[in-house]
Amino acid sequence: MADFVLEPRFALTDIAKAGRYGAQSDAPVGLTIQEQRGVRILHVSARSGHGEAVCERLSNIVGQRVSDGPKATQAPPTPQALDSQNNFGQIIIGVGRGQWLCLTPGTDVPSATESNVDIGELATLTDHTSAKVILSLHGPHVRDALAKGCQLDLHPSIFGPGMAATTQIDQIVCQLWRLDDSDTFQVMMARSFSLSFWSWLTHASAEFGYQVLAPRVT
Amino acid sequence: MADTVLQSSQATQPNADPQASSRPAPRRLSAGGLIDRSEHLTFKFDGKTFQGHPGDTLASALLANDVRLVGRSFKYHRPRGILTAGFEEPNAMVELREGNRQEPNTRATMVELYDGLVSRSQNRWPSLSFDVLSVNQMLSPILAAGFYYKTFMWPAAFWEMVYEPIIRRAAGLGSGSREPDPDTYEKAWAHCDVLIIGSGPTGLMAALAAGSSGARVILADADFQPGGRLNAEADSLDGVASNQWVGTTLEELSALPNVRVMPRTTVFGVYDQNTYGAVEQVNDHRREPMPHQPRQRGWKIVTKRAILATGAIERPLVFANNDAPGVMLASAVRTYIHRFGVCPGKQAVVYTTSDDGWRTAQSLTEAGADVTLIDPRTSTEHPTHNGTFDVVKGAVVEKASGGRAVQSVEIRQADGTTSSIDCDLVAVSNGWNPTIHLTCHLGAKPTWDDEKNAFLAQTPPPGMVVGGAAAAKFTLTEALSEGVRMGLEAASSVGCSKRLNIPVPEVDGEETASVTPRWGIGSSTRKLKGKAFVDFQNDVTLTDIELAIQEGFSAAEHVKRYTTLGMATDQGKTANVTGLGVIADLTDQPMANVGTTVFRPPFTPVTLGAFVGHARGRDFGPTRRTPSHDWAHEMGATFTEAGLWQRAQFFPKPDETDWLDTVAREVKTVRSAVGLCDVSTLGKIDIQGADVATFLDRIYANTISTLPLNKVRYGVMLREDGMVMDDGTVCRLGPDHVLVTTTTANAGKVLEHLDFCHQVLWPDLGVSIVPVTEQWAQYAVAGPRSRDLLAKLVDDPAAVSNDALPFMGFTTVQIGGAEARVFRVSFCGELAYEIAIPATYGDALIRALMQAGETLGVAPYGTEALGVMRIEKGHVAGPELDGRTTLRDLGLGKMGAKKTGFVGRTLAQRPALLDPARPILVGLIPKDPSEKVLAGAHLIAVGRATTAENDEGHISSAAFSPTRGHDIALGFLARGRDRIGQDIRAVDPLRGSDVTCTIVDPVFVDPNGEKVRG
Amino acid sequence: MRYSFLNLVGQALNANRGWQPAWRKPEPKSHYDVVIVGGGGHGLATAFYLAKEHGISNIAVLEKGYLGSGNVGRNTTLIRSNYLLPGNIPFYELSMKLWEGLEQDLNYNAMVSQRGILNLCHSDGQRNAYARRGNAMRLHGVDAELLDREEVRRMIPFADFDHARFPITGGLLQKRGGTVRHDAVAWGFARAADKLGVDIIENCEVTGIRMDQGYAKGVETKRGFIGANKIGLATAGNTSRTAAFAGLRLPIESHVIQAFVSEGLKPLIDGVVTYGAGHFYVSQSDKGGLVFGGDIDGYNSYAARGNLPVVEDVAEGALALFPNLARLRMLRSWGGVIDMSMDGSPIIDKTPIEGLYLNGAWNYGGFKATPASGWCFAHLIATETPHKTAAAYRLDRFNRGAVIDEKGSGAQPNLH
Amino acid sequence: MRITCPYCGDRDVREFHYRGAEGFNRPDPEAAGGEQTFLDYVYLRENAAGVIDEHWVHVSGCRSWLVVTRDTRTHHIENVRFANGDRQQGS
Ligand SMILES: Cc1cc2nc3c(=O)[nH]c(=O)nc-3n(C[C@H](O)[C@H](O)[C@H](O)COP(=O)(O)OP(=O)(O)OC[C@H]3O[C@@H](n4cnc5c(N)ncnc54)[C@H](O)[C@@H]3O)c2cc1C
Ligand SMILES: NC(=O)c1ccc[n+]([C@@H]2O[C@H](COP(=O)([O-])OP(=O)(O)OC[C@H]3O[C@@H](n4cnc5c(N)ncnc54)[C@H](O)[C@@H]3O)[C@@H](O)[C@H]2O)c1
Ligand SMILES: Cc1cc2nc3c(=O)[nH]c(=O)nc-3n(C[C@H](O)[C@H](O)[C@H](O)COP(=O)(O)O)c2cc1C
Ligand SMILES: [Zn+2]
Repeated sequence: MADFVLEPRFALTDIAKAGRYGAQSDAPVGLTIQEQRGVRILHVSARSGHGEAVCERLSNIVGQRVSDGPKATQAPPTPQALDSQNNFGQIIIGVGRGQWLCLTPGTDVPSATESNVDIGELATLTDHTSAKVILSLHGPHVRDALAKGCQLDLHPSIFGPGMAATTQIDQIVCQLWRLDDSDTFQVMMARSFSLSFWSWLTHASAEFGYQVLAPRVT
Repeated sequence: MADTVLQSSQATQPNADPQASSRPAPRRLSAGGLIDRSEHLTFKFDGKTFQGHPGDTLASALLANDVRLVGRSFKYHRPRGILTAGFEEPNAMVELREGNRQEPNTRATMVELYDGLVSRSQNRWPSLSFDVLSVNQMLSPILAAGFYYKTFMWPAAFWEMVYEPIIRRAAGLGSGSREPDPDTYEKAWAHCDVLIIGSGPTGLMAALAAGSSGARVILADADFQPGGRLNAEADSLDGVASNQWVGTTLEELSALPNVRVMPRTTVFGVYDQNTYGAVEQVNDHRREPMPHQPRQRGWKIVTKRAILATGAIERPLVFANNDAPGVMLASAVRTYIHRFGVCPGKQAVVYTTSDDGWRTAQSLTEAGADVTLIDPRTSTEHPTHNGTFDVVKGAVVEKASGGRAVQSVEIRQADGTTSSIDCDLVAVSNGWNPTIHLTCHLGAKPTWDDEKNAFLAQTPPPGMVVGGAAAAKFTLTEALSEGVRMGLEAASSVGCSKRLNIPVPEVDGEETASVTPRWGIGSSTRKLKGKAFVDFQNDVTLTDIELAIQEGFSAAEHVKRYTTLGMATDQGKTANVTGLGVIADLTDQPMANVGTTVFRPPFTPVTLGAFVGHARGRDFGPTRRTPSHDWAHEMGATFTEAGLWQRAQFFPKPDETDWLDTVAREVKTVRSAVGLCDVSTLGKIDIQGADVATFLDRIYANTISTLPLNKVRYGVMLREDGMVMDDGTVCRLGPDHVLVTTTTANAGKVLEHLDFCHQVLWPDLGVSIVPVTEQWAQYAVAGPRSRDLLAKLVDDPAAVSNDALPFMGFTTVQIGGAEARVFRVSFCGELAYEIAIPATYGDALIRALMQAGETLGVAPYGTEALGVMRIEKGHVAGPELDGRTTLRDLGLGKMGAKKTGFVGRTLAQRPALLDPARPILVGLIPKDPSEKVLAGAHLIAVGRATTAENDEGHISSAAFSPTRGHDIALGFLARGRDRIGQDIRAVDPLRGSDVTCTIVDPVFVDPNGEKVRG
Repeated sequence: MRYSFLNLVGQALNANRGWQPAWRKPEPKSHYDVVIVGGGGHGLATAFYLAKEHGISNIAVLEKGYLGSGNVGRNTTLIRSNYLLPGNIPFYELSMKLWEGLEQDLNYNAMVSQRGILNLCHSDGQRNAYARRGNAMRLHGVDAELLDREEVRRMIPFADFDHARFPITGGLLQKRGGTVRHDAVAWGFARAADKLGVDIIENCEVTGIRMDQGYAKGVETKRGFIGANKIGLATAGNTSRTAAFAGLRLPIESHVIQAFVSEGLKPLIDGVVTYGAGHFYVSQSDKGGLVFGGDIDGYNSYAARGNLPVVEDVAEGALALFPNLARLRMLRSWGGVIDMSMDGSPIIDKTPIEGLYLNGAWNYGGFKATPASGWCFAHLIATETPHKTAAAYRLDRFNRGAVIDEKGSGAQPNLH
Repeated sequence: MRITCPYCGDRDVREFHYRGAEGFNRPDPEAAGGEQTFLDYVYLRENAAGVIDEHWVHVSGCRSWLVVTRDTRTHHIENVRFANGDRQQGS
């Protein structure tokens, strides 16, 4: 039976349908929602006493200083990502002391064990590629919509580019981060909760009018 | 304001005539105010149709139409009118809207008028003007404070049957809807540097100052029209009418991107660490909410600083019949005249102990009314006035007369002579109470200030300052300059000191704010010529307070509780301080000693919807779906909840009408062929690190360090108190790498426990604990043909042979291009496997399994069949792991018996837990196989009486076993293991069942475990 | 003057001039046979039963604030005896029986109202657990009924049966459960105890316990030292603090629990209803307000006020059960400080210190216990032996492993 | 109530779970005479009205166990630190 292939199925398949929803008006959409697929997600946990070394190794990978904190650090975007609103290069997000998630785009067949990050002796690694759903949100009302479930102060002066947080949004634990100074937020939640999250998000966005784009496969 | 005279002198009674629309409202002034006379809004009160304008409240529109009787009081059903123009209103409460939107007890003074508004008066039968229960007034000497504590005691059973139902029916004011609310609600968070509560002169200037300094400001006001008293007075600022000045200032504020003005937003509570609760009435001024918008939004505002600029509430005066419709706060009279263009009376008496009343007299005469002002004060200087009204000094009003509206007042001069003055309006003023409720929410007590004659906030919550009228700075000039000062200070305290020059506007004319408050009537209340109300809404009179004190309930809190003073929906905003003053008078104490009762959130009542937001109905909380949820749905599964997860309960076939048939079929499929069950919901925790084995040896009662590579072991963990916390499997994936599973319900709890043990108890152990539940879809493939099925799918069938993968073995395989983990474990007692695959492929895998299994007779099974099979196999689950059972109780006493050093070991050895009479897990079978055994039944020996003394245990789980063909059960029975083979009764008095059972070993199928190893 | 309808009418005709203070306001004496610390329901009931049942009347009840300022005056007034464990049922049933005759006993209408308490269940597992509990009650001679969905629907037709996230599958009903007017309990016991000679002394905070060679000799108070042969602590919520005066550490944490009342409504809910899939229970007071509550805030606190998460949680439970209540307005919320114990059950026991007796750890459920607690504590103080229905409430049960853990959540008070 | 997690920053109390003034200095229950000490550790509490150290976990955030120094009378928080000091959470 080696000759059949298991097809992936994403949590929001049949749910996140492209289109414009909520309050309809001539005004520009308040919020655009797009799922990001095909992102390889690796959890990196520094072994005892190796936190600094892991930071350094991770810094080398993305070519930017990675710190042990709630930050989103992104490798300079690749040329083909540059033209997109939601450019999505390799990203490292601090999720706890000595804990990071490494997001690598362009991996649509996740693998459980192998990794392209060579820090095994400094850190333990766990694959989360299938565990998460990533949504990218942008538009003039993105903060207003998020404020209906997210308790963080998302004012640009407080939650600026490069900031990341693990927090509860409408009772669902999420990672939220910003990469650049466009009004774009990336939010990532556990796959099993994504439907509930979607229902909350679309409800919260409806008054501003929102649009859903077809999933973006990196 | 000379041009604002009454439009119509004859007070025509409006009627239901739809043509009424063209008729001008009798008490509307021809000009002035913040209403749009060009637009007409039609509304109903008690079935009659009226008209008002945008900018009106229901109260102002009713007054404009000369409707003065608007409700009946709580206890005595007395006629009541409109006392105030704000949130402090005690009387004018209506049932607003209809059907599923019906809203009782809505303050007419806070309802923004909209077209099509429907309202009704409350607490009257059969009608507002004729109310049968007003006979209660005649019984009032009996219905005095606390009367119910003294009677209705005999006979005891009569309380629930007779007395209480009558009392209950009479109580309450309006009725709520019994249908679900069709509107939606929202919750939201906001953050700022400076939260300004109240947008009167103080708040506006504070916002301007803090905003211009660069601070992030939120300015919230309960009113739909920001401006506070500025809208209600005829003051002028910098030469502009104050209500116009508000408009200009709001424009200035809207030019500041860092300032957010939130009208219709009441800050209702202060919580720890500068969290403020607020409710925004997004759509209450519409017949129905706008599409996609909530009715109300509950805000949680987190701020660094707060400025309380909530103004002050005027105090009424106490005299006989002071509750008659037409008695109104003097400041409210001005509000109706200046803000709403309504003159509430033509022939007015102003009864005032403060200078403020004099302003009202002035406004009234300017609006065309005849005015007599009565001021009991003799010693103070009186404000100057233009001589257009009569003044009687040193006199008091003793009584008002009139049924459904005031007609006259009786006054007593200083020399004792009495006289009567005809009137249709009595404006009362007894000074002001700063609105400091919010300063007390964290527990502070206000203190009395003899000079200001007011309670002041002494220790507001951290980060809060109080200013303007809320700090008893009663003049407009003070309010404005305080606002500027506090705004600048707050901004600079958060590091924003872009100090601009914020000029304080010039106020025309001199204000004075002197008051000599008068609490009671200056003599024993028994001389009263009628009821004199302190708390209008709860019908608490002077006499009630006097009686409470006489009976020893003289502390402020006791007076409150004994008389219900201040406990109505207005929370005594116009009553409390007067009541305290009365106590001070009657007990001859200074006000400072009397103190206050406690102010609690919410500041004004808040709908439950605003606290709940989106989390209603099926959105009560988030749910979780497994990767193959849609597949299960397609298969016709019925779902059940387990720890937020939606799990397939069973998969009925079209011809199966009884779910028990479905379960029986699913069980038989597993026991005879092969079944598939989605077990993705089990908690999965990946633990790596050099000290994994040591760590898990301390966590689990059994030994984990000896677990060989690629092997799985059942494990049980205890709480520190020796009770079983959870069970699951541990799989050794590598020398320093294990995968732990937990029960679905306890996944979060176990993770927290592991983190606690690691981070708090043994931080030196090198382990990394990562939950991976979400990463893996996992399916039980169970039944004698499970291996055949697996072999059909995996790239290398040899990998799943009995030799390569024995019972409790683990391996990884390739299936359809993906890597999967295979655990040879069995919950149901058959040959079985669990396959885990990255969640993205879960759906494809289960479909492939179904397809490949077709020829093997495969069928999916749900949690019910799983539950039956685990009972058949004697595996414990939730009902057995109820937090009160030890390993010994579960029959697992051998586990960890020789081991030391794990959590829970020591306390599990306490004597009562080792008592041999403590119930222990057994199996039970009905003697008569046709009988049903019920979970929840208690176990009592045959021949013993069915009483608690003979209670020896209970049945925790029971099911019909399709395999055995009769009911089976697990239960806990005292000395149960010694009684195998004996009989016991499963007694269930609740459901009238008493079944004799045989006590058996708690494994009903394959007791030697041959199948799992096959 | 006795309270009766006749006297009420008589007084009404006399402008109510004849009513006397409900209790005296005596100055403290220098010594009493028994001093009870804490003028809440339990302290007052103890004094009353000591005087009435045991003939000891040289008693003082010392209260730091105004009488009833503690939890007796701020609880949600539920009474019930629908417990699961044998350590609890007989005690709470004794309490229920005492409630049933209380008003005649006290000559005070405390509005003991047995309109029923209905605990809803939402799954088969929960129903089985309720069946176990209901059967335990029945075996102890306590009334209990297991209702199915339709029977529940008849009682609360406007509950969400059709669109709920956790549909109602049935309920456990105790018809004798209900509510009692909280303040009236404090005032009624106070008045009755006062009549039997008990000195009730308000505004008299106890600040220390004077010890002499292992004996408790009396209490230091803000109004001076008061000697006593026996001292009973009944300081719910503050038990750890008063016990610390004698150097004791207890298996107790102080927590805050909030309660809520809505605006007054015409009758909507008759008995008490408890939601089973969240934290919410409700009854309607005779004044028309819906009185409701839920979980404790969950962290140690002596602040007698709570925070928004629990407010929201409770409101969510309310609307999940009764979707028509979204427009209902909450009028007031407040908090009380309660002793949460390590197994969620109370303590009535002697202490290691001679002459010092302990009554506490009532968690969020001691109001219903008030008469039985007073009865059993009085019995213990007077006879030196635990009353048979309170025999399980000993301090040493933790060491013995004989905990009474109705919730099964172990030694973590905030989970009970 | 809000707690400033040293990793995540200022957060509402909803994101945290409470454990209490417990879990500090767990004695060895199996040491000689350790049982009583251990019983006291599990069951007895100081329960002070005042400033106490207590354990919370940032369960909806970074999952750090924290020691929060808080006044039980006012809910004022004086200090928050990681329960495991300057160690990292990992292996
Ligand atoms: C919000 C809330 C809801 C509740 N709901 C229910 C319910 O529905 N059903 C139920 O059965 N139970 C309920 N309870 C619990 C119940 O109220 C208490 O368990 C019970 O009232 C405690 O006993 P008590 O009446 O003696 O306590 P209290 O009334 O608190 O009496 C203790 C007294 O001791 C005083 N005191 C403390 N320290 C000192 C000192 N040093 N010196 C002098 N005096 C001191 C206090 O001021 C207080 O008055 C609830 C509690 C709260 C807070
Ligand atoms: N002369 C006197 O005796 C006297 C007495 C009192 C007030 N005043 C006048 O009143 C004004 C005082 O100015 P001010 O700005 O201090 O008060 P204000 O009364 O003008 O404004 C207070 C505002 O706060 C709002 N508010 C109150 N509680 C709120 C809450 N919880 N949430 C949201 N909004 C809330 C009110 O709706 C109101 O708009 C001055 O004009 C002063 O002259 C005079
Ligand atoms: C059963 C019950 C019903 C209550 N009903 C009301 C009410 O109708 N109105 C009100 O203002 N307070 C009501 N309260 C709350 C009290 O006003 C008060 O908040 C509570 O007893 C706690 O006291 P404190 O707020 O003074 O600390 C009620 C309290 C209880 C226990
Ligand atoms: Zn954190």
